[in-house]
Amino acid sequence: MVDANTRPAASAKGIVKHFGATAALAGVDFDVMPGEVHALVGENGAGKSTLIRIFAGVHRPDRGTIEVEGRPCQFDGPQAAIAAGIVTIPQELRLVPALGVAENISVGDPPVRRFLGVIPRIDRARMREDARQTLAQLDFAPDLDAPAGSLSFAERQLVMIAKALRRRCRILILDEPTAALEKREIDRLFAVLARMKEQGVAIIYISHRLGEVVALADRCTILRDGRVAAVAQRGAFDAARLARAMTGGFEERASSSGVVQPGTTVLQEPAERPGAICLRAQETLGLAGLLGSGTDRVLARLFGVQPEPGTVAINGVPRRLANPRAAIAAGIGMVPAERSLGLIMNASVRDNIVLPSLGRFIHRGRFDKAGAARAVNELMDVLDIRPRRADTKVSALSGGNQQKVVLAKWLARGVSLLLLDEPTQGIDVAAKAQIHALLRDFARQGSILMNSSDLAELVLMCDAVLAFHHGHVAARIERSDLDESRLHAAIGG
Amino acid sequence: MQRPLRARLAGQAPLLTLILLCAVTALLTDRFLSPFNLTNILVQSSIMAVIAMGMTFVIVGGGFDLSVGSTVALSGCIAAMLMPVGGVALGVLGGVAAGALVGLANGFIIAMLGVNPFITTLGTMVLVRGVVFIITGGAPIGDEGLPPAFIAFGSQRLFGVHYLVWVPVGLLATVTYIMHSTPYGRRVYATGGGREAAYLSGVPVRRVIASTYIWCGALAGLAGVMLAARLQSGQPTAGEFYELTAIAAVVLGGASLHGGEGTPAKSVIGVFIMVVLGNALNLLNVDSYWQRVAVGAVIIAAAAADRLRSR
Amino acid sequence: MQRPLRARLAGQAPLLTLILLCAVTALLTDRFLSPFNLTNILVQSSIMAVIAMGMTFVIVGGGFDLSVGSTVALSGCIAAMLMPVGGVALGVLGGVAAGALVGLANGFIIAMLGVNPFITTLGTMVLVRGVVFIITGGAPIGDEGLPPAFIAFGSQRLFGVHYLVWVPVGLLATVTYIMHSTPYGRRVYATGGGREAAYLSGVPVRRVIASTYIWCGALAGLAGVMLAARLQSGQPTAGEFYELTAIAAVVLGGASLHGGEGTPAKSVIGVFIMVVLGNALNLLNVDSYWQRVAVGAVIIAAAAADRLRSR
Amino acid sequence: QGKTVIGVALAQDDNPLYILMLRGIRARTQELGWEVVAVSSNEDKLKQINGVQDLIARGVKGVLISPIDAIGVNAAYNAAAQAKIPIISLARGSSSPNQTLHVAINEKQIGAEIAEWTVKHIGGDGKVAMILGPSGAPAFRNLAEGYTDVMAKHPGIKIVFRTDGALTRERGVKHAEDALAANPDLKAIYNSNDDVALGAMQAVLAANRKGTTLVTGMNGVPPALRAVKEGNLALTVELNAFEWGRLGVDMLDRILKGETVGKQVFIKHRLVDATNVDEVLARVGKN
Ligand SMILES: Nc1ncnc2c1ncn2[C@@H]1O[C@H](COP(=O)(O)OP(=O)(O)OP(=O)(O)O)[C@@H](O)[C@H]1O
Ligand SMILES: Nc1ncnc2c1ncn2[C@@H]1O[C@H](COP(=O)(O)OP(=O)(O)OP(=O)(O)O)[C@@H](O)[C@H]1O
Ligand SMILES: [Mg+2]
Ligand SMILES: [Mg+2]
Repeated sequence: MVDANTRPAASAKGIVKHFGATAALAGVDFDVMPGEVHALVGENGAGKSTLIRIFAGVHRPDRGTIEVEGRPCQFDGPQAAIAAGIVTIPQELRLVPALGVAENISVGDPPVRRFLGVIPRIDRARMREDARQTLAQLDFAPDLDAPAGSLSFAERQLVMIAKALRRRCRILILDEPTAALEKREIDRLFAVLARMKEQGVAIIYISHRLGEVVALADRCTILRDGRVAAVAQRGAFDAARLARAMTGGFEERASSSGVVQPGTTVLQEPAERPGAICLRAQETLGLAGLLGSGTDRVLARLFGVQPEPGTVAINGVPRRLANPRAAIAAGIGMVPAERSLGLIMNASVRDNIVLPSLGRFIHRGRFDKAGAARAVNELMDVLDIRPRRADTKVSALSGGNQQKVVLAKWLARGVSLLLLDEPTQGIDVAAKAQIHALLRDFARQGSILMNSSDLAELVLMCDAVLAFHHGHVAARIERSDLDESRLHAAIGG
Repeated sequence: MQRPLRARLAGQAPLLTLILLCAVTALLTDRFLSPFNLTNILVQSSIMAVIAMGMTFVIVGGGFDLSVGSTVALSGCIAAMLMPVGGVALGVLGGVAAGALVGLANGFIIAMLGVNPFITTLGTMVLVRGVVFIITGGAPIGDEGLPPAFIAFGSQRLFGVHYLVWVPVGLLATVTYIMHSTPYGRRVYATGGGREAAYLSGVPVRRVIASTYIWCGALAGLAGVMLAARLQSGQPTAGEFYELTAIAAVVLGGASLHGGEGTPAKSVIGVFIMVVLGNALNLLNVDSYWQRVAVGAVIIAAAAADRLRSR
Repeated sequence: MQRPLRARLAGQAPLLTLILLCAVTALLTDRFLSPFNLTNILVQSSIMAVIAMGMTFVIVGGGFDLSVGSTVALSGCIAAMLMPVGGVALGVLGGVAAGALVGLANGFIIAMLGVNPFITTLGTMVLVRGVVFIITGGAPIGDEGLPPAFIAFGSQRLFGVHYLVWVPVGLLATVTYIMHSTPYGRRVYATGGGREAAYLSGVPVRRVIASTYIWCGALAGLAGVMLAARLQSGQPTAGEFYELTAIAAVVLGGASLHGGEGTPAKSVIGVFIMVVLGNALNLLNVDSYWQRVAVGAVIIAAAAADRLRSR
Repeated sequence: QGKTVIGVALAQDDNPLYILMLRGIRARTQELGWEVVAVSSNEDKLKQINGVQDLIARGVKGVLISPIDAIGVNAAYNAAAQAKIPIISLARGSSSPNQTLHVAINEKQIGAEIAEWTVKHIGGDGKVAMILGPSGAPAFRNLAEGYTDVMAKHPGIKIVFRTDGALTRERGVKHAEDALAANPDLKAIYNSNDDVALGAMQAVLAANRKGTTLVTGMNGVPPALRAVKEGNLALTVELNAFEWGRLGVDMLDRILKGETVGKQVFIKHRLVDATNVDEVLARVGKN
């Protein structure tokens, strides 16, 4: 437990950080003790990442000071922060795609031997051994030479965690490390964190999964609009209270729960195919499975990204989903797990929203700018995309708003079937609830196939869930039988 | 609210550079603003402006085209070879078609086979130059004289402005419309801005990429025909280094070589920067060796100034 | 386990291309494998190989350098100017230092000011060429005779192999070691392959990027000194189009222009492809116009073959 | 003010021939008290036209031009005519009716003379290589044509190697090496200018074929003359570009004074080999 007399491992005093006119942080005090897990929560854009980027040496504060073990520090880059014992897992997955897994884990400080005491040489054997050992803590054993770019999103997240764990540090910062992870991996991570905590490492933990925060944190700081809204000790907060404190009062209503009428069959894969998917009108079907169970491949094949020979019946019409274009033409839309695949980051909200339906805004042979603008504005209102300016670059939007833009793309297109991959990862509770509501609205007319590592989300949203195990459908659990523990057992976690 | 304003101002760095360049030159020599010299600058810019507009398509789409210089020579020679037998119209058509064909080949190899644009267009640059030498035997075409109407097109004026200048003026309006206001144009931006994301939004990215090279080839072809009119002959050695000048102009205009950014109008501003700079150095009688130093320095300075916008 | 094997085979596309090229030429003319001609090819490749190794640093680091051709001329002329007064050692040192200085300027502007590498090095390419002409007056340096030791270095042999060839041989071993086995070298790969990721991992990316240009400049400087030895004079017009050849060689060797991929050895294979191709066409007395067609076609074909590896 | 300003637009600014020519022009204008504005084009026709227009915009009284092409830069001549100023072609000529005067060199004749000299010195038969100038440049085409026309008349002589390219020493070395690799019994290498020839000469020396493979050049620049003196280069052709530049200015002076001159004046050339190199060297040393 935290001894009140010990010095903070790291602290920030009166931090102010502006980006142009935006005040990301407006005077934040924050500290973390050795052997403490200090959670940092807040809505998207509250300033969490900005604060930890200041600890990590990425940003310099406009005002205020950082202290590490009582000594004031001025970091002029990530290097300096790392040297001071601060290691960060940044929110964006940053690996070098062309380099191997082992090498990625030791980028920055590879193990070195010296010839004759001078000529440095990378010690590859040790590099691989280090990587193997750290990954083993997370029970993950990938091909150490495989390029990082060939790993899935969740696997890359594990590599990022391993990369941070390998460095011996006094302060470990994790910015949404579990966004795409399954419960099994999360449990392993927590076990590792518990061990580090015992060794006296100070841990700053950012997450939008408030359940995790309650389970893990010794202390929790809630940021709102760049200010500390509240600080609470373990036991003084639960998920609902945190959510209220972050947003200033709101509660997610449970699913409409009314028994859904099984509509007509919208999508039917050939029945002889093992694991064939069948989706009906107004149905929300979930896909659940552990890392590598093949749920993401289902979406990839139905959207034509990894096309398969043979046809799929869409509303009774056989179609070959040979590429995304064919899938879109068949009325399918896809929300990928990685937002950079769903959005053109340097383009405006407007351009992104109209992209899949450019052909629809033709008026008398020319592109109907006014019509498109009207449609975009309408959608921005319906989805409450902020700021409400269609010419903002999406790169300047918060994650939740970015996710809404991806949804808006497909609503503008009028698709009847949405494929969702981790639709709310990294999105704050309020935005998540908004997106859930939007999806429920959509499901009144259309159908949804949804892959999520967040089992609670599946339970909340789905009419039925397919549990995947080693690429096969192990079970289909209907709404009436759906709860987290049963789902968890079904996927073999 | 402050950001967009500052961004808008900073986005005009190329224009400001051009204005600064003109102002300084005008102060140093009164000849600069003479009507003769202004016409001069317009005519000198016209051909490169056409090439740069084509290059804008390619660069916005995320590509790169080194073959435009050779294409200029090819289409000029083909136009000059066709005119005596088929008249001006056939010559112009043939020249533009030849350029489009080179673009088609580039586009096919790059978009469909997935070969790197740099190496592909370096290959076609060398190859097409060889073809030009083969079909012309290395000698200029049109020594016996091209049709007078064509020669006139290269030297006469309409409403006081050279025909050669009207071409990019008309094109600029058209090309801006296409890039800005048609679904096709938006697809080009989307493809260059994020190829994967565009693909997942149903954009036929390969076809879009291929099309940008066809545009670039066809416009280089048109530029080649214009150059033939200006040179009153098809010149097999024409167009050397045009590729670098054109790319430099587009980038000076603020386009990103990563794709997704740039406009035809700004590329034309980039062309003006290059042309005015050369003109100013000549008017000021700067030694040709020192001219190189000045051109290099100004290119870098202009690009550095443009960096301010992203700071 | 199937992937690495296929990948390894496909990764050798450049080498296979080279072998194929040699085999075909050897079948067509028995002169190709004559000792005289093989020496010939080695000597002809030596200078470009040195440049390509420098370019490998820059391209692996995610950059681009168009200024190497001008740098070659600059350092050759400076070496030739210094030798009569300070001896061979000072000349060589001066030449390499001049190259490194150009690289430093490039690196500073690109890494520290954040200007686009294409436009920056296009600028220095033009600027440095101007400087060369200014310091030489446009005339070759050293026609009155360079030190005999230097001339010998450009034409004599050691253990039956030209001195000029020993330079890239020694360099290749060193540079491969540096890029492959030192922390610095891995930082270059990391920076080119994912700049943000490298930055957040504590790699000083700006300094790394700047350093790649210094390597490139210094090695281009060394190549310039070698060329001066070979031409027995400093030639202000030397090195034109070297930049495109060097980049083409590196890319033919399988490096990606997006950075993070490529090795010095493969770049040298790329150089051999270019040199052997030119040599073969000359030996076969292919018409020089058709040579261009063949060079263009082979470059594209080799690059297309290399694409297999990523299929 | 009041100073006569004339414009110069040569084909290149990095070639010894044109550098020398510009020096001659500057020397003579200095004597006359004129000012020179020089623009460069480096074999780019459009750039040359643009350069001449810049000169006219600058208000020059006359233009000395070395047109890159006989028709390609006619627009420059037209522009001069419209501005009512004389335009004199140096070395290369133009087909434009607006060309005031052509200070000409007879390239075909020179090519033929080089060929005849070569035939005589290799004994009437054997293999010959040709390293040509930039493709398409008429001056080098004419030279080569004069050369090949003569060679065609000698059945014993075979041209076994032809390649074109930029006029640089490195190209000379490389192509001569390849030519010697393909034909170890080469008797002569024709080069379209002295820079290329000096490169080819090095390859010949390295292959130990000094005296057995004759290397010929063209232009008569000082290093080539010295190489002839040392016996490494067999032949060059002295054009005396310096005098050429002076002559151009003189003719312009006469035209500006209203004198009538013809449409063409030829300048002299002279083959330089071991027999007469001393005499030429002695004279050139004075410039
Ligand atoms: N690079 C940047 N440039 C400009 N503004 C920025 C930048 N990074 C952050 N901001 C601003 O700072 C504010 C806080 O952003 P920050 O990334 O810290 O939020 P966050 O709490 O981490 O949100 P999320 O939960 O979405 O990760 C944002 O509202 C934004 O306006
Ligand atoms: N270039 C920018 N200019 C202005 N604001 C920015 C910029 N980049 C980011 N922001 C702001 O930063 C906040 C969070 O940005 P960040 O990039 O951390 O979010 P994200 O990672 O996309 O979202 P999430 O954390 O929910 O996944 C947003 O409110 C956004 O408006
Ligand atoms: Mg964040
Ligand atoms: Mg964020």
